[in-house]
Amino acid sequence: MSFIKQYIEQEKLNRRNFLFASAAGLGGLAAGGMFGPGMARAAIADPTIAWSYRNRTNPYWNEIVSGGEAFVEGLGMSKDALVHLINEGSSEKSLADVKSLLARTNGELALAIDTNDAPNCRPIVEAVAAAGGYVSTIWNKTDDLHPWDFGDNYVSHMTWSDEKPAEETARILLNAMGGKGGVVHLGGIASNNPAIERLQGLKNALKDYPDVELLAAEPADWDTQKANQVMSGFLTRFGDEITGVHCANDTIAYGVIEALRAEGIEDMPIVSYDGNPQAVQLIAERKILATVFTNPHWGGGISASLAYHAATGAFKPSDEPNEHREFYGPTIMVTPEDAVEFKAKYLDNVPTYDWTDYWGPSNGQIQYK
Amino acid sequence: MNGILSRETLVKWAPLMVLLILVLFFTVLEPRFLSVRNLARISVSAAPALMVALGVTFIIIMGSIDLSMEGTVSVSAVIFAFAFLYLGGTLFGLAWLALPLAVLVGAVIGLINGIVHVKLRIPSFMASLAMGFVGTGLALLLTGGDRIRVEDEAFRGLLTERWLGFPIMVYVAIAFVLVGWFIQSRTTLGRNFYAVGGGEELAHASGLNVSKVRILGFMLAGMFYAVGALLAVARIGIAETATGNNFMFMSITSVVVGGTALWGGIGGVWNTLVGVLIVNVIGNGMVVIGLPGYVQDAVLGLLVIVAVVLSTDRKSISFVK
Amino acid sequence: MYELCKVDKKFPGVHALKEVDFFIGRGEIVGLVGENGAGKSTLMKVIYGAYQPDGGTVTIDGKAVRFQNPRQAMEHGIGMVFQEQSLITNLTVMENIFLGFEQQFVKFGVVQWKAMAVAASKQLAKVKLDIDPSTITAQLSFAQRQLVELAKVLTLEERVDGDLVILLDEPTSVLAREEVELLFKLVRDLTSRASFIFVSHRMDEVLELSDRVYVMKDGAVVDVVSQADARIETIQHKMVGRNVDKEYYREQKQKPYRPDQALVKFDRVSVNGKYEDISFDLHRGEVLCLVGTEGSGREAILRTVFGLETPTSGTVSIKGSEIRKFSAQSGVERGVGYVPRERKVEGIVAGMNVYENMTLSQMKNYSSAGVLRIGEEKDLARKWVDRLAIKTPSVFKDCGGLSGGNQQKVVLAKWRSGGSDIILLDHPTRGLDIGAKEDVYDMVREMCDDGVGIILVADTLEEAIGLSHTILVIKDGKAQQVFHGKPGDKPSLYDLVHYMT
Amino acid sequence: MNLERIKPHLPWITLVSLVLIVGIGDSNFLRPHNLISMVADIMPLFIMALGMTLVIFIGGIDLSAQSVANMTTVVATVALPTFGIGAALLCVVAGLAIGAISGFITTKLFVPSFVSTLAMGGVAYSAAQYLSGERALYMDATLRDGAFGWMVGSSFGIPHEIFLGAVLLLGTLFLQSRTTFGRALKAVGAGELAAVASGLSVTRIKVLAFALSGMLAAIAGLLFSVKLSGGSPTLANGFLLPAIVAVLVGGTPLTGGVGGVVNTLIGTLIVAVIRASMLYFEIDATMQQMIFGIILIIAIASTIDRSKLRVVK
Repeated sequence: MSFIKQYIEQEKLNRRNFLFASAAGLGGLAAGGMFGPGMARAAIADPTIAWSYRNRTNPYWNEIVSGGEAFVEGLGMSKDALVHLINEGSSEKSLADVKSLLARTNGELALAIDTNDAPNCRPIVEAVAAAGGYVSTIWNKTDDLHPWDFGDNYVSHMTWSDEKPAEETARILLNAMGGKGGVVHLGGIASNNPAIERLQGLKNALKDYPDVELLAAEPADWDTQKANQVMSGFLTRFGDEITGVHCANDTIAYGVIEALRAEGIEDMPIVSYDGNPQAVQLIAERKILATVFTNPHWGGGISASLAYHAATGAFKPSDEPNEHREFYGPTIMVTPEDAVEFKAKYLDNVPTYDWTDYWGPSNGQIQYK
Repeated sequence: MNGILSRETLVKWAPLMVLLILVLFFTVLEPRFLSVRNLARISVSAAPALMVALGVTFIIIMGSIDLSMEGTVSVSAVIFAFAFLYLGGTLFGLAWLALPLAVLVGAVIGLINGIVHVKLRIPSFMASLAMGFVGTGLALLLTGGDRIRVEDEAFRGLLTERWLGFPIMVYVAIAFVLVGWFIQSRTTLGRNFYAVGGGEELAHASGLNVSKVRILGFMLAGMFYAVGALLAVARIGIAETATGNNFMFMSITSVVVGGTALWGGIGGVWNTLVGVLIVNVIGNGMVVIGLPGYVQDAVLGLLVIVAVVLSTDRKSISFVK
Repeated sequence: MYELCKVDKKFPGVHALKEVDFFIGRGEIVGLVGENGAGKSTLMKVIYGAYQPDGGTVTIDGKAVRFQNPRQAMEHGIGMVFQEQSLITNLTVMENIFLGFEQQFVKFGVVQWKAMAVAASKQLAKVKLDIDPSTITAQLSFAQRQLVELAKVLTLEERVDGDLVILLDEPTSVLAREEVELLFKLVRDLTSRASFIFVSHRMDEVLELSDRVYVMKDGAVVDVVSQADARIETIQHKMVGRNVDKEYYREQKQKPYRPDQALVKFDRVSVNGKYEDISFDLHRGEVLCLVGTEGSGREAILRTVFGLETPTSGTVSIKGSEIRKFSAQSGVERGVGYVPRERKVEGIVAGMNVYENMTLSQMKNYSSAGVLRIGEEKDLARKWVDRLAIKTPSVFKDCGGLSGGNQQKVVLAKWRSGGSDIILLDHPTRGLDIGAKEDVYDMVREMCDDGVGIILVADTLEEAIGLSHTILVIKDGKAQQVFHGKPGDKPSLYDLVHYMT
Repeated sequence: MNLERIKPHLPWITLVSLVLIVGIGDSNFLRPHNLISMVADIMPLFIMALGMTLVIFIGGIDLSAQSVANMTTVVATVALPTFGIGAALLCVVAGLAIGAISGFITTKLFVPSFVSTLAMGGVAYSAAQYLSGERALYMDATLRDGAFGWMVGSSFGIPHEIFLGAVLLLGTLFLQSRTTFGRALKAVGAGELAAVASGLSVTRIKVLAFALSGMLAAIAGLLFSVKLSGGSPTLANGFLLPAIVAVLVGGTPLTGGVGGVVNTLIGTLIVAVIRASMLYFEIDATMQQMIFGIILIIAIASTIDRSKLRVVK
């Protein structure tokens, strides 16, 4: 049984070193990481590629996954080679699944992940780094956590600055309302970062439209049915005062449109976010005035690509500048004028991306306020 | 305390009184609450939940519990949408067959649920919880995570067509309440639910085939869930894995708020109607009076407790679990 | 007409029925007696189809039959009136009567309530019960419910062509004497249509009603006696294999109580809707028996002493101090112990073992700062298992698996070992066989010798008379009369009945 | 072999079988480091399930546990700068209070625990949203390590979460098997009326059970918050059903009086192994939930001891 004992000793040492490294803080971290098992491995020839995300019921995540699968196929593998970790909205499951996968693959893992809730990002990144895997994150990350504190293993973080695009869609909405009247906002899960930013975008735009009143803003949890019920309540509370609706994403907009349809209201100005195919269709029909396409297909593919290529040693993340480690994803505004063209370009025929052009479509380094 | 104000009478009518007080309360704060338009909105949002709650009412009367509704609703909705589109996508064609098919799907899932519970002798809480996972998982497997749009104008007419200010789906829901009431009061099966809930061992000794009643109960509940799924799809125009979300806790809460006891034997369809309306009136009312989002969960919780306290006959029970 | 021939039934480790022969003729009333565990209930279950015999034959009018379940037995005219209240209380009377056989009133899937009500009224008329068949069963008295059960079984008349065999399992256990007489009269009237098998622990009633009596012991029929030849002592001797002498109630051991030491004083105590203006004193060494019909307020008085009911007027004093706070806990702290009627539900906790049950009311004495001293608990339990001769393989045995008599001993041990000196006995011998009853009577006397005061609600009037020093007769919640009895100078049955009704 | 004698051992036999099945499929699974890490990660869920066990043991249910944990992730994060390690006390007290109120509503106002705890969960969730300003918050690393570093460190190759879980398990096991409270809990679960007739203060026992459940849910939230170094009103989402499932799979049925905290340990591990097996057997993402449900039925069917259930409702 001596090998088990030896193994435990080894792990103990590794873990202690790693913890020592985390405690050493910013400067010491990269150096401390040198003792970790990950650093002992120069490159992983054939890492398992995995995507961890919230669920399969939201079109947004399906788009993300399609990008991940496209990347895997681009490597000449079957798309089944991509491992899916679905957390069902549970940070706990998200973390447990990642750890299981790390164990199974012996750390030979290239992981792309949305960690479901911002605080969950740190333990996941720490776990991947400790096991010598490579991870790229999107969306949820606390502000105190940075890829460059983890040497090479935390490859990148991509998010989307929603405040500006949301402000732009808000302007389209407010203009369509004729610069007066009342607007309601239906938000995402209240504590989610994008939900906060998108509402803030609306508020920014409203400063230039003194005659428009923000009647109410309520969370609809990214959920069509919830949005439907909240909108029904708004209709009673404000009735004709509502002359425009600002939705935090497309799935919320669907619920809003149906709540309005039930009342026979067909011409309410609505804007949304995400750029799902169905929403783009609705924009072409002018049922929604604008949405913001964040190109989840590319985001899904490139996050997997970054992790994969860092793992195989194709590039060394720690040699890259910070704007290549934390960056904003692309945003494309979709309006009725360009909806058909957009659809043809991005949705009907998904463009073939060069998955080694890591930062081409990105949008600059993440700024913290 | 006698005459019309006896304790029994008070307890019997307490849920309805709670509902009226709530309506009055919200109307005073916001008169528009009591408009026909808003009542129609409440009815529309309550209709699918009501169907699900009716289904689980029968189970609760038997003293069991069913937590499989979220899965059953999702599967029924998804299969309905697939079949509807496959059969032509409009009610005027063959696609109407998708409606009975969905109900059949609900019945089959309910039947399996009942068989797992009765034949494997697993308490219904656990059996149905697990079946719920299976249902949601099956819906996910069928759709692969996609949403299926049902755009047919005739089917969506359930939402868009109105009689006397109320969409047709509200009348459909009322019709099914009457069906539920009929089952409860005029059929052997309905009365047997009460017998099982009142004393399972005694019912068995009287020659009642309790296993059969239980299994049929779960099957019937599955059919009501499927009707709820149809109304949910009619309301949103989308069938997806998430169609069933949030039905579980809300439907059981509604049933309890309406005065049906979780230990079985007491309550019924009308209680559930009132209970569902109470929960939906609170939900709608909180938005209508402009209560901030972050306190809504607390207010809903507290009001539910008050409603249950008022409609429970505390003298007649020694303890609750 | 109905006959069992050499019927055998084995369970793992138990030979429950040993080649039993049993016969019942048309219109006959047959008694079935035996101690608990003698095989009575197995035999009944074979008769009404809940068990299938392993050997032997069952014949009806000479034709062999075999029932897979109670329903098939019913279809052959065999019905059972159960020992415990077996009506479903949230259903109406008519639903209960036709439970499981509603189909006859269903037209196009719809239950015809009017037709059912008419049919139910007809059944109720058979048992001379004049109530609305759509009454909710919970609103009936226990006696009425017993009659409804009989009416329910009698629906077999319409459903079955041949003759009926009706099993009555302890039908009188919840009935007052005059209700019993009513029932017996009814049964005798009904013999024109049915035969009855009457099972009861009350030997006098069995002899009073039955034409013949089967006596069972250890899974076999040991004697069959006709009414004319039957004598209680002989039968009891056969049942237990020893004499049950006149000292059944241990009257010779009854000693005078100590009138100077009052344990409980009731002074004009009332509980609204239950009883009013009750006064009595209970002394050390005294057995005070509360006698009255079901619902006369006896149980409510016991519950008040224990602390489960709070008086609406009057004062209760225990050991000299007036009680202001009524709760079961404070009752226990004052030394009151309660042996409830519903032994399996309120007496013991099934699922907990012997020592856990014994210390349940006095965990304080076997714990320090909330931590149990389990070793001491086991010692205590072993001591009392020996002292009361509780039949259990060990103190780790689940009490739910013990026989009724041993369960009762565990309950008594619980209170006695905790030092309770006011013991409330609610039907302490209900459902126990003779041997176990005698053990209980012995314990009552021993407790009195130790200076304990006992308030008793007895299973039978004989028991009440036999055991008590003082009898308080209650009717409709009001005290009627007080009797004092010394050994050899006791009130008669008639004296009591006179004031009860 | 006598079936009756195997029955009490079925839960752990099921667990060992599952571990072996996965281990045969992929021997990586059996590496001690992996198993230890898996156990460490399941600890927050386990601690919540421990509390749930006490309530299910008396035939109730605690649906507020997840919301209480959500609330404490926020409380811990918000209170850390001001109170340091005192934040832990604040969490524990908040959990106790919510649980006690649920218990009070259930026992004194006769609201079934299914509804009372769900409602109190709403209150806790609202409190979490209010306290967090509806945002995800993170802890300052130095402050966290100063106050709570001991919770997530590692000694002798074993993460401290496991020690914390073990201490709480031993604590509740002691409570369950060696104290008057545990005995009373069993009596209430198996025969509430008999407990009343023995003079036990059933109300107090039940309120205490709910309060302890709230407290353990709060500790679960606290541990999770420290582990993740932050808090949010949705952070502990997804805990509730697995926690209930863990208790049930372990063999503590909702009928009360049967099972216990050790069963819950086994049940939690069964849940963890089933979840991990999805990855080891590379189950397709869209099939995982369905298969989880089916395995669950099989696991429950094989672990519950039906001889203790009088009526299967």
